[in-house]
Amino acid sequence: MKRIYVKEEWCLGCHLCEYNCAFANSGMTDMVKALRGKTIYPRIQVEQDENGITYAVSCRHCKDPICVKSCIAGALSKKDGVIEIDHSKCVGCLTCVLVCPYGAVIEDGSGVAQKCELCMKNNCGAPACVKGCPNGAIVYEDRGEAE
Amino acid sequence: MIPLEGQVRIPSGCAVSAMISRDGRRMNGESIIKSMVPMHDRSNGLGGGFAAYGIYPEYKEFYALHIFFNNKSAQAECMTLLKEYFEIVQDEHIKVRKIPQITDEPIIRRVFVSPMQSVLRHLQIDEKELVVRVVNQINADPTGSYVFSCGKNMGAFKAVGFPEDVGRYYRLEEYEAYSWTAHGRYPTNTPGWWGGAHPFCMLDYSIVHNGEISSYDANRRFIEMYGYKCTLQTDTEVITYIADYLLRRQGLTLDEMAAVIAAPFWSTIEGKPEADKEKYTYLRTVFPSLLVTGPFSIILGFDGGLMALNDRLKLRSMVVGEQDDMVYIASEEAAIRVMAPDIRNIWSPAGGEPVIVRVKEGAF
Amino acid sequence: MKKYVIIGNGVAAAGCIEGIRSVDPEGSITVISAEQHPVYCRPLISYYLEQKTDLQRMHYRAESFYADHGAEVLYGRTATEINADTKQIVLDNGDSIAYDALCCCTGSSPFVPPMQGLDTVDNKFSFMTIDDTLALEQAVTPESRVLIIGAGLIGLKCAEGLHSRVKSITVCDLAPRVLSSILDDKCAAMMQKHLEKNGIDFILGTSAKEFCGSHAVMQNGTEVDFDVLVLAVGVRANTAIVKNAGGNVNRGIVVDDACRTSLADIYAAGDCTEYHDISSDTVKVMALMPNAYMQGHTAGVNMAGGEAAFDNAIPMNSIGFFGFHCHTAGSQPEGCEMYEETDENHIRRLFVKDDKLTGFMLLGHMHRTGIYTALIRNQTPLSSVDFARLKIEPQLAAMGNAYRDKVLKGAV
Amino acid sequence: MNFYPEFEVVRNDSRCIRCRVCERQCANEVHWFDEDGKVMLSDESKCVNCQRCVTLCPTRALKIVKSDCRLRENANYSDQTIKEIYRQAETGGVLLSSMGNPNPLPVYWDKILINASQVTNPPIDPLREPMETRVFLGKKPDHITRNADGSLDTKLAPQLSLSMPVMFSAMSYGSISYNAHASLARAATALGIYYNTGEGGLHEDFYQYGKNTIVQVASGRFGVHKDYLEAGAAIEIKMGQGAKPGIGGHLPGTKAVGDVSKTRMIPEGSDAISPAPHHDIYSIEDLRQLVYSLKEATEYRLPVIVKVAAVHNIAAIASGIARSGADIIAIDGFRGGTGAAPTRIRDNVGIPIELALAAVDKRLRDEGIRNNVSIICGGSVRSAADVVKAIALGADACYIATAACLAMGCHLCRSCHTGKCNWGIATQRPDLVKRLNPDIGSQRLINLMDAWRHEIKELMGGMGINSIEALRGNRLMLRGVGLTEKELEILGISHAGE
Repeated sequence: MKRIYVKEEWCLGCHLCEYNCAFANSGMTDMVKALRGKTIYPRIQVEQDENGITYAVSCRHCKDPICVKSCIAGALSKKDGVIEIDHSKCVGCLTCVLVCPYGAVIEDGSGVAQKCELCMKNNCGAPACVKGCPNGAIVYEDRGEAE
Repeated sequence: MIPLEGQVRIPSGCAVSAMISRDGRRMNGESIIKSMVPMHDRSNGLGGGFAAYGIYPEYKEFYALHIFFNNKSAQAECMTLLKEYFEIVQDEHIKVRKIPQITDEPIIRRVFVSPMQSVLRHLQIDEKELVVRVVNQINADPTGSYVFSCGKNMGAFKAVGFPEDVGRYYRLEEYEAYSWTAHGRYPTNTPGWWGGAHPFCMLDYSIVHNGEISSYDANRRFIEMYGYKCTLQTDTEVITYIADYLLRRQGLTLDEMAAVIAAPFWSTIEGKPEADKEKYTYLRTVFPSLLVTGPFSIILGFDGGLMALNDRLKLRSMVVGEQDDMVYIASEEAAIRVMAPDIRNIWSPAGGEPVIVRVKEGAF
Repeated sequence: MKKYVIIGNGVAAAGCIEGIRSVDPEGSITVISAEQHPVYCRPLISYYLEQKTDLQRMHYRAESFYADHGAEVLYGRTATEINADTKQIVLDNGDSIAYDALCCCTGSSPFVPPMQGLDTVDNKFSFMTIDDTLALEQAVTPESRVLIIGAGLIGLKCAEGLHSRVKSITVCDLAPRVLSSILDDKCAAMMQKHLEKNGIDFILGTSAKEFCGSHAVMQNGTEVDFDVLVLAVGVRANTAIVKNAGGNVNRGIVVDDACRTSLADIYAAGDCTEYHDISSDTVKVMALMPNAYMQGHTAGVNMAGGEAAFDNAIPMNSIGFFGFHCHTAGSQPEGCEMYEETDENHIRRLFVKDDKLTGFMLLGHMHRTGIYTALIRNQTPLSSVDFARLKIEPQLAAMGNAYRDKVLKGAV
Repeated sequence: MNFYPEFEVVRNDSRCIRCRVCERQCANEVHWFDEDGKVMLSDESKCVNCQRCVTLCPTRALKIVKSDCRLRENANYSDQTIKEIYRQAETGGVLLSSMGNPNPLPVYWDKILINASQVTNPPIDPLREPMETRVFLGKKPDHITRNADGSLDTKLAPQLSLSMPVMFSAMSYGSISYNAHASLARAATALGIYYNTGEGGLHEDFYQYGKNTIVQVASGRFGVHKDYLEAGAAIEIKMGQGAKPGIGGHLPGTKAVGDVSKTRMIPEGSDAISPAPHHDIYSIEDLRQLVYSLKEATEYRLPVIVKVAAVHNIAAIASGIARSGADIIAIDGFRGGTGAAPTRIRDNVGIPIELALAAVDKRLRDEGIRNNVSIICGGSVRSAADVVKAIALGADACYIATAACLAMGCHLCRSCHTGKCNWGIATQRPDLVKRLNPDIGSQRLINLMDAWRHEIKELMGGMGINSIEALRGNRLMLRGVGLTEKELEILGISHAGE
């Protein structure tokens, strides 16, 4: 299945992916209205290593998702390879944050968990981070499945 | 003031027709004249003409110069020039029939000449080259002389008027040729000038052409590097020079010439066998400036044959018919049916594919 | 066609069903459910009281879960006996059910130590099940004074759940600190302070000596008047049925990494078991929901003839009260070193021994803590990562290029 | 002397979401975030108007505008002229500029119009009919020869085969980045055209694109060795550059770092100074020797291009080159770009490419030697229309560089010489170089060329021409507007309406 992959050699560390993610999942149609004056809680996060190399990290939609197995509310599930979160069921216990080995599940600022759902549940059509990356450093492609 | 021919470029639409006997039988001009009648509307009365091969068997060793003179003084001047290079074998009027449709005629002469050997030696050129140079010199000089035909055992006959009238005017029924070509002209940019009518000739090459080539200036500017002077600024003129350059000067075959001026598309070349691919690639690489684009159907007459060729997109009509030893070529099938009412084998050659007809070896 | 029987209908049972079906789409599955409810999320009962969820949303799986997985549930039934020789179980109504593979997901029960006068208390409740919760909900009014015995996870979640519905809440525990099983003194103190700020009272370091109606007297002499009593002292694994069948049982049913008991074709999973904690290299009862699911799933796969192991279990807890969270995982074995970073609202304590992260306690803002958890679970040598950076913040950047490439450039 | 900044950063605070992209993306450090006031601030004096921040700002909260704070209006002493005097009075230095001459000198391309067919001759629809743009560059034989069996001897002097008559012109590795070179090399390969190394050698990673590479030999001979010469499809001797005729080049030591110095074969950090002349070419016969030396070194497999700046007697120079053994002449007009040139030279030396091209083509035809060489025209060829006009004037192909840079992201801020190109093109700073992802850069170049090829075909189809060679030198297809008799005469075209 198609997943989001990062090409760190092209990541500029501009953090636009974070803002595009936050906007795409804000449910609003205007970025200024959605993000101005607010702290953003993007589902993709730019990291920087000791050599100054930057790259964005988001849910890997792993084969054996420990977040799904650990969710005490049954809010996380895997459908057609995509790990989704049912926000109506999530009570904000953050067990998923505690178990995700990639740090890809995060608290959304209001107490519940959120994670990358490949922009399948918003109006974006395709992952906003990929669309908005100015340097092709985030791609949405099929690289096969884990063994 | 409307500019004269040669002062501006003149594109024109046209009708062409040709007939040839592969057995070398000589036929008078009746048939070819009639063939132009059904294509009357393809001309506008501003030019018609014919070329005939094999008409001067008794003078076949000599270059037959057909010349228009505006006046006597031009004629005298021109003859003086000719005498510097040639022996004048015969100098005569071309007989015409006065008809109301043809007016404003110039002085029309036929001069059989033979190059002087001393001149050839002095200039270190062959006699054909001498003829070309002298004819170009006369035609480039706007003093009122214009050589419109200069081959051996052949001649062009042309005038301002509809082709069928021009044929009657020149009494072509009195000439016998194994090969005839004819042309009716529809120029859009000229008051009509006798010299501008087709065929356009150089040595024994004659060209009748229907079309308006878009590559004109690319072709002209290239060919002029090699001593040709495109004074008339017509397609026919430049195509004639290209034919002369490729066939006589470069020594290409007719097929090879066709592969230059109506070169196969690169995509077509890609699909050919290796040897052909190499040949066609070579010809396109070496002579790119002689590719002729835009619509044309031309009939090239030469000593002993005809070649018909369409542009590679076949943007102009041209059909070919064959019956016994005869081959007919015309813009429209109607013209062929006039010449050969019972003909069965008529086809339309593909764009860029030359139709070459040769008279049997030794038949004329 | 294989016959699978599962005793219990909690999350371990759900995991077991999904585990079986990941291998065997055919065999029959029978689930013995003492409760009248389809599998629900037990820890959500406090959120129910808090009205952050409702009975419908508490379902662990979709309504069609059992149908989709071809499992038959016998609601309101309990298994009373296992006959390992004949491979049959007997139900409370006397029915026998044969099995080819059996999984015990019997869970745990509240443990109530003997306390004098407890029988004089009318309004006393456990806090384990939906039924407990609904009963408790009925009993409380805005004027209720609630006394909760036990300042562990259950007691405190109960306190949080009831907080806005009652007049006052007092929590008492024999231990000197809250959440004594997962937090050390300093962390517990910060959490306690936060709870107190939100109106929860504590009586710690002492236990109830005596009850008399709605009056309790502590060992240290403190007296408390209450309207509702919640008993949340602790839980005990339900092991009897396996023990009676001749299975090996300590504090929990003994299982191996494949979740097999000592009896052939009998598996066990969830709160009723005791198993290996790799962070401390000890065997213990870790009544944790994520582990219950993973055990159940492991058991299911193995029951159906597949191969699975749950061999990296660690204790871990994510718990929060009134918006203040705490994440803990692993253990603090003797001789471990502790790295600490702290300020007024936040504590980060990392425990390291033998070049490995063995455990952590984090209070305050929880961000990407799973990266730490994975270090414990994978027993990653800290010399192979940039631990100095990790101490500041959990990040993949510190995990080395090879790991990063593996995780970010290919499917995992 | 302090001036009010040339540009102003206009930030619409009501749109700014404080994402700080502008701050992170500005190598000139114009923007920063003020933690106290929680606002973005800027130092406009550092702004070069490269538009990087404007382009990346996700909420369009930014624009860069020309400052209207100007010295007192003076038609003779412009604001710019005066400030340049101040700067020179302060520093005593030669002024440096980048990219092409920006001054309002005539652009002849814009005064030439193209013909189309009506009635007497059909336009050709490129969507329905084949429309050919392939071009061969190189010497054509005067006479054909035949083998013993009468077949044509198809051996030719080495030719470059182009799928369309446009190539990427010389920009050295050093003046532009590794990723810019990678983009050009990959695009040229995908397109079936050529790119040019410029005088900076060929990075070892790019030898794989050799079949589509023109390797340059310039006066500094940087990076020139046998393998380099043999790696390319053609060798270009650079005698001059349109942006700076008569002077050499200078890559500052700060750019000669790492692979750049290695590829140039010079010590790290040393200035790479290309002399004004080739010190082994002081006359045309010396050029002939170099042409043949290079041919000899590469066993006559590769065509040799001689690149010259368009200067006053360009026609005579070209005639000399056409007889020097060179296969191709590249003429670079005065509006051509540069990574750095003295301002006075860039803005005042040389002649327009249109006139130079017309003069050269005519001269070579007049001398009957047009077939000896192909002509490449460069120096501000901006569009498919410019290409068509150049071909019709007589060029065999065009060189583009500024347009290629624009395709890769350049915003023509003309600050290449600072080495801080925010678009990752004219820089060697690794953090900036990575801003140009060659996957994107090469695709954008391919897109541009695809678009131009379509447009060239449309224009050709309109003229009733279905192969580019029938357009070459076809000046009848051009008409001038607003040109003097003299200009028309030099261009060899008629005025519109004639």
